[in-house]
Amino acid sequence: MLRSNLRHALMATVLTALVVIPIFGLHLERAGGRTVVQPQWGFVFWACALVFVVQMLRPLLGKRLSHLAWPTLPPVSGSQRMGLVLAALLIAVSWPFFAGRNAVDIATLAMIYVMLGLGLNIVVGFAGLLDLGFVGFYAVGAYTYGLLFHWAGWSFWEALPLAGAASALFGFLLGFPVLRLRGDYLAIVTLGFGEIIRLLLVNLTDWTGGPDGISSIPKPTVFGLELARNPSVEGGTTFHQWLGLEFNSLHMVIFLYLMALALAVLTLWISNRLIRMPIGRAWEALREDEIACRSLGLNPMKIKLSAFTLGAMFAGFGGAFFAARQGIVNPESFTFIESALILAIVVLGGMGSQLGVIIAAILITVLPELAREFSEYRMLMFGLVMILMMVWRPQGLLPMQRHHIEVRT
Amino acid sequence: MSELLPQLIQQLFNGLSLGAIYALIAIGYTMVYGIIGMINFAHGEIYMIGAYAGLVTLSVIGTQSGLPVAVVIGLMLLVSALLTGVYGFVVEQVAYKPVRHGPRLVALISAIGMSIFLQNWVALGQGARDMAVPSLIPGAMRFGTEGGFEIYIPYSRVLIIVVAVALMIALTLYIKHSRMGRASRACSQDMHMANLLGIDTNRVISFTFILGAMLAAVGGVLIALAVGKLNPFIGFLVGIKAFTAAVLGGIGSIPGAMLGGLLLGVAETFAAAYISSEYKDIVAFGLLVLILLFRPTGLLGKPEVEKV
Amino acid sequence: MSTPLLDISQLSMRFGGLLAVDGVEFSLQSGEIFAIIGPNGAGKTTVFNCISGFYKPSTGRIALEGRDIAGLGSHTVATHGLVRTFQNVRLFKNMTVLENLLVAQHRHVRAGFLAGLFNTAAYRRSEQEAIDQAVQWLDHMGLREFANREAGNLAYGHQRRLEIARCMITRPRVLMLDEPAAGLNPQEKKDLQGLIQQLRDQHQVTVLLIEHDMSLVMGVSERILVMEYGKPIALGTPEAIRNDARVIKAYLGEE
Amino acid sequence: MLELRDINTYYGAIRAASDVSLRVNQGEIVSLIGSNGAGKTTLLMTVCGNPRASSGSVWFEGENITNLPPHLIMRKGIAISPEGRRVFADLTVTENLKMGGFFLDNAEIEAGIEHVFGLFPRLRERAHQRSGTMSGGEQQMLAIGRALMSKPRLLLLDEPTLGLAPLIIAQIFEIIQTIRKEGVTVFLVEQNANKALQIADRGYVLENGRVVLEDTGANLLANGDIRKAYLGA
Amino acid sequence: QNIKIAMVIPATGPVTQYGDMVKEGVTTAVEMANAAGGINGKKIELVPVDDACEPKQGPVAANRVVNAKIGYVVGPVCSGAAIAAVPIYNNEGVVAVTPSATSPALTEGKNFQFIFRTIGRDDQQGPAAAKFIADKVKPKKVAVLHDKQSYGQGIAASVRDDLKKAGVNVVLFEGINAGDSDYSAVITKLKSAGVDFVYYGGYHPEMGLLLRQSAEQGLKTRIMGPEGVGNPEINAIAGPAVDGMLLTLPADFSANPKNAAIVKAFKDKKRDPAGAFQLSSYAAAQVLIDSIKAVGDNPSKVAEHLHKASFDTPIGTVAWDKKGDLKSFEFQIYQWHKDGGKSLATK
Ligand SMILES: Nc1ncnc2c1ncn2[C@@H]1O[C@H](COP(=O)(O)OP(=O)(O)OP(=O)(O)O)[C@@H](O)[C@H]1O
Ligand SMILES: Nc1ncnc2c1ncn2[C@@H]1O[C@H](COP(=O)(O)OP(=O)(O)OP(=O)(O)O)[C@@H](O)[C@H]1O
Ligand SMILES: CC(C)C[C@H](N)C(=O)O
Ligand SMILES: [Mg+2]
Ligand SMILES: [Mg+2]
Repeated sequence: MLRSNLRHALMATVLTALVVIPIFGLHLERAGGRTVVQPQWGFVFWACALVFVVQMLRPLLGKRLSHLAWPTLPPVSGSQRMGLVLAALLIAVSWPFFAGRNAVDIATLAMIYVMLGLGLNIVVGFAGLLDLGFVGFYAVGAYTYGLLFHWAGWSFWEALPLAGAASALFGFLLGFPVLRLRGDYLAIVTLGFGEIIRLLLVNLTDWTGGPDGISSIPKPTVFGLELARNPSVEGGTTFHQWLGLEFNSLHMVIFLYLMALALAVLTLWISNRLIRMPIGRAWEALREDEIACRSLGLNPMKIKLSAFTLGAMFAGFGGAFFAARQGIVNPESFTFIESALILAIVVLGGMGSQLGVIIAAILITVLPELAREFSEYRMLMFGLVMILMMVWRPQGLLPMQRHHIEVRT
Repeated sequence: MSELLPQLIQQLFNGLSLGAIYALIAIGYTMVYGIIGMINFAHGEIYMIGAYAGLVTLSVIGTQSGLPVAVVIGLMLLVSALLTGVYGFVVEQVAYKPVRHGPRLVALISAIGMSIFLQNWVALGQGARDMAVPSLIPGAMRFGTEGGFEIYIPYSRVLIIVVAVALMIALTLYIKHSRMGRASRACSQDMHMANLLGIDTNRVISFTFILGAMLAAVGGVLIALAVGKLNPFIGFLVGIKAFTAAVLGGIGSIPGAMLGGLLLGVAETFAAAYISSEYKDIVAFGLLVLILLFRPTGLLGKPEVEKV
Repeated sequence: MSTPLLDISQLSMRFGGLLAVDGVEFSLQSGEIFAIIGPNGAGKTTVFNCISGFYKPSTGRIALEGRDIAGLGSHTVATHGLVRTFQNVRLFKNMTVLENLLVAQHRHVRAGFLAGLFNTAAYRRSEQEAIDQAVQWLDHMGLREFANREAGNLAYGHQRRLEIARCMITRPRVLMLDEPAAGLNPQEKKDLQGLIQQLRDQHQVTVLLIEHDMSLVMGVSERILVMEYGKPIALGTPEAIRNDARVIKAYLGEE
Repeated sequence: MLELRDINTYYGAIRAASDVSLRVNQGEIVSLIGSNGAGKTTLLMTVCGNPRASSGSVWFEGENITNLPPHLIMRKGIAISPEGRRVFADLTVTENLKMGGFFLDNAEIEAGIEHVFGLFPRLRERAHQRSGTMSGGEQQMLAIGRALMSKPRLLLLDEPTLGLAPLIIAQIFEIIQTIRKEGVTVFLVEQNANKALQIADRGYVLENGRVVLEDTGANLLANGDIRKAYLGA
Repeated sequence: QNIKIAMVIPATGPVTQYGDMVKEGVTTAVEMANAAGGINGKKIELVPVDDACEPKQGPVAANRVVNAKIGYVVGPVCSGAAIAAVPIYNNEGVVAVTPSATSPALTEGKNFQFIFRTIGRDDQQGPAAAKFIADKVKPKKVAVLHDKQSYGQGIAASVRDDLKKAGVNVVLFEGINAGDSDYSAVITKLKSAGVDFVYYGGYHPEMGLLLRQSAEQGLKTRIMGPEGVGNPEINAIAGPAVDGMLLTLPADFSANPKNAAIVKAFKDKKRDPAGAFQLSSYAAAQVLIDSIKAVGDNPSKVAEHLHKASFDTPIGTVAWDKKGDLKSFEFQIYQWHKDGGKSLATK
């Protein structure tokens, strides 16, 4: 027992050394025009020592850990549930008035990801279609507003429905040819489409501003009143002037947050209805067995397209809002890694689980922000956490609780 | 007008040398996919680590060591392949093995996490900035008339093609005839059944990851020598391209990966040459979409038969 | 004889070099129970696949009440009232028994998308109708007590029944069963025989059956088609088939 | 030759085998019968090491193989034709057979293939077809043939006659007897008990994961309860 | 209570070298000011903020500055990130002085009150380059490449337009992807087109690769770039192929005897006063400090003061127009050498 343990630990230590040496142990430095190696054996040693100790202790730790149960939600009745939802909403609406600007700002971002996560959840979680190009629709939404503003001076509120519609249309048109493909082929084609959309945005420089995108996009107005220090047009009235308040940029931040919250809640409500409707059942059935569905007369193409289109639409809304919040859209915001992040939210939350997706979205946006101090290690940790979460909790934070219709038996 | 042909040849060569790299990396994707049905998103990072390992080796030896260039390059390839192979092994053990029996998306997310991790791992260890790689093999073969368009075939790129082709032939033979190769074939069909035939599936999987990583390392070293610059983020784009190549050729098929890689390299180069380099990536992905629409399982992929 | 409900003529299906179905011809009268038997690999399932639209036949005509439906696409064929089960049960395993039956009624739901989104009265009524319908079938099949269980957890025999119920709830005209008795024990087989007859009698459905279990086939079917190597080699009543020398040699074996 | 002692096997929280003890002697045909979900497959796979027994032990030729990984168990002279056949769908019939004899040299493989083709002439006709496209019965023959390729001393068969035509079923039972004559011990899992008990030396009856009866094949066949429950009489 | 100034610079990503240059300049200025007693007794504290020179990160960095309640910024360094970020600085009342972002789009037509720069614009740099090419090099066929980003493409377009005006034959104008590593297709294309001069608008990593791969492919033309390629790192990437590269740079003020004290302060800390942006960064920090001294720690007043006053800095006497651009600035043409040095180009 101990022997095999030791052998295992030694093996792990050797591997650690081999892994650490080329990246940390032999540090490359510039010396004049040449590159030289500066050994840092201390680091290698500590890494090896750490791995050795952990590996030796692992059998002990392993036993402990496996006994740690994951907290599960207590069952709640329908009315309790309503109460909880209302309470959560109340808190969500009121806290920004007491919180700091930074926190509200991050929360707004989190809400955008909630919206995106719930949108992708329809496609991946409900309908089981692996979409790696979701960010493409997000981009379409963002650029729809950006371009409409830039070329036609549209306001956010005018552009928002169109952004959703444009993304949905894209989803529909792209979905049409590609949804025949299965599993991973679908994944890679959607990835391809996502990239193509981004590359077009980069290269249609005359239209889209190329890599730099479109900037100075205005924030949403409150019933036509701008939340800005000075009106953008001579003679306009701004929100604070109208209310007779001192200008405070915090107003804008809170307003944006509340809007994001409203959009996220709307998304939640719709997707929550969808999964209970016949279409939701059809998605689920299709995910389980397409052939059986066909034999029952369900048209897989139509059903998949509906999921794809709806998901895209939510991405479009999210995109338009993102453009308004950032004040700038550029292709860099819509790289594949963004798709991966949204997908990670869905999987981490527990595919199909809406509450899980919400929690995961908040975690994934807030955690890296909390780790700002460790800026260098931030992304390293982020990747690591993604792996560990998958290893420890493959079913997601809150695995989907299927919604049943029950009958008396 | 007589210059059109040499220009075409030059571009073809450019495309093939780029494609050879894609192919080397695509093989890693395809093998892993073939066996455990997962898209190893961190494979591009493995390639990047291979390039770094090569540069570290070179820097340890020193550019003025007096050793013959061939020996230096040989050492770089060898050491990098070994170290990167270890990476392949460790990555599988840490991030994929524990989730192998879960839903496939879980493995995919784990792989994406691994990809982010490795990028920043190298960024922390070796710095996020560009590293320059000295050109060890200057010079080029030259064809054509003085004064007209001369075809330049840089030796560094000749090396890419020669090594890549040699490795691919060796690999194909190996998979076909060795016992390990046959075991991988069985595993890629039905892992569980292969296990019931007495095949050690864990070993086959590790072997696959190691081999794929080694090929990627060779690609990394060769391309670093040829183009002269690397940073911790080069793996990502190349990885996506190589993956695209693998799918283009029919994922799971090794000859498909080679074909896909070369095709993608040439298509990209020609797009840059005859349309505009602004559109080369669009052409690459457009090609992918088109081919999949008409051949839903890639060029050499077996059509999916679902027997109802 | 009246015009047949389903008329198959010169049906062939080629896979590369293999002619899996070769000139199969038969017709179904409305309300008939008709069986296809034959050695493994004879092409029985392939005939089913062609009829139900999963394969596009290489040649031949499949006429439903005189209208050619060959190559229409499986979900379209199903909407014309030809519904099938599969050689290996294909239920929606993670959905409940009830939900399996609700999914099957997808086409019959009338309330619109927005009605569903806002949960209007009309929508709730249509949902309730679907549920009532499903419960009726569950009662009918003796599956009521499992209504809220996950389909994948049912005993195999019950899964087979559920699959049949799921077909029936789409109100089919032709019910096609691919080896419904495989994996059932003798008692269950007997029950199945009763069920098939009952469905035909009470619900006027025409049954097309593939089966290797001879007691079931001989007990339930009115006419039998025997296939070998893709070709029809005999067609007739159970009596005639049982005594056909060629069928005995190719399929039944001497007892 | 094979002995199971107090085996318990779980799938998560579900106990699929409870305190099962049974033995298969050298040269016997032993049938394990039981209805759907009784745990027959589970028990057979426990012998192969996947899923692993959570308590109890498995002995093969006097050696405790309970904790060996599956591939090492299968190299000890055991072969299985698993539930669902699991032929390598993209490989041809011949390639499938070659995989069955993975650890043999070429000459032995050639001989093995000839042997299998002798048993199943239908497979010879289909030698170069991709096995995924073959009919159920053909695939079943292939699965048995593949298991025989490794020259096992113990052959595990999981419902080898499921979905087969009457003629083929008869053939398969004949082949099982032929194989036994060639010196292979056979442990046969069947749901359709009639034939299985006819050819068996001994049989076990499994209900809800427990062995409820053990006797010679002939006696079980004559047993009234068994006839009622499993033979439909 | 210290007075905080944020340095918004690329600390990660491909062009961190420019971040280092700016950091050297600003740090020196602040160290000198603190050594001289700070601002009315208060110390000045530098807060580095990373924007990786990515447009996407520009607003993120800006929000961090705002959220940390910092009123003064030196930066952003790159035009792309700056263009994305400045609306926020302006709206939030943060004074931003960039020592290096040269794109005209940053300030043109924007009506900002809080944004300034201590460097010239690309519509001064481009014409300077074009004039040199047309008058001194006199090429027959010119190709203009760029990296599609606001800085690179902006300056490339400006050079192209001026070249055309001067009657030079521009046969190719094309974008390449920053971050790619293989440009052989484009180089073959240049060769095929028979160009004898190339202008590249962008940053040094791509320029380095273009030089190196051009040499390997036997493209024997001179290549010119803007100040964004002027960085010793290019020698490592391009190797000997860099020799003879042309580029526009701000004048080398380190040679000016008036700056002797400052140059010494740089050299004492082993910093390079002759680099492209060190002294403009010094100037950016200095004008902020001087203004705070003059009108107090109030960003709005500082911005007003900057618009009105003029300052004596190592890059000369500076004053701003309404847009926040320098009233005058001069770029010079340099030639780069294998050893990392540079000299004024004459032909
Ligand atoms: N992978 C699994 N995970 C969870 N439960 C399982 C799994 N496989 C089998 N079971 C359960 O274990 C029990 C025994 O199943 P097993 O497959 O061994 O039965 P069997 O006797 O072989 O039945 P059959 O005749 O259908 O093949 C069943 O209740 C089944 O639902
Ligand atoms: N998709 C396919 N591609 C190639 N060949 C196929 C395909 N589907 C079926 N076949 C071949 O067609 C023949 C008939 O197969 P089919 O499944 O129809 O037989 P069956 O009569 O249903 O047999 P069983 O009773 O075993 O189910 C077989 O030889 C099979 O290999
Ligand atoms: C640091 C500099 C190279 C920045 C460049 N002048 C720009 O405007 O982007
Ligand atoms: Mg069949
Ligand atoms: Mg079983």
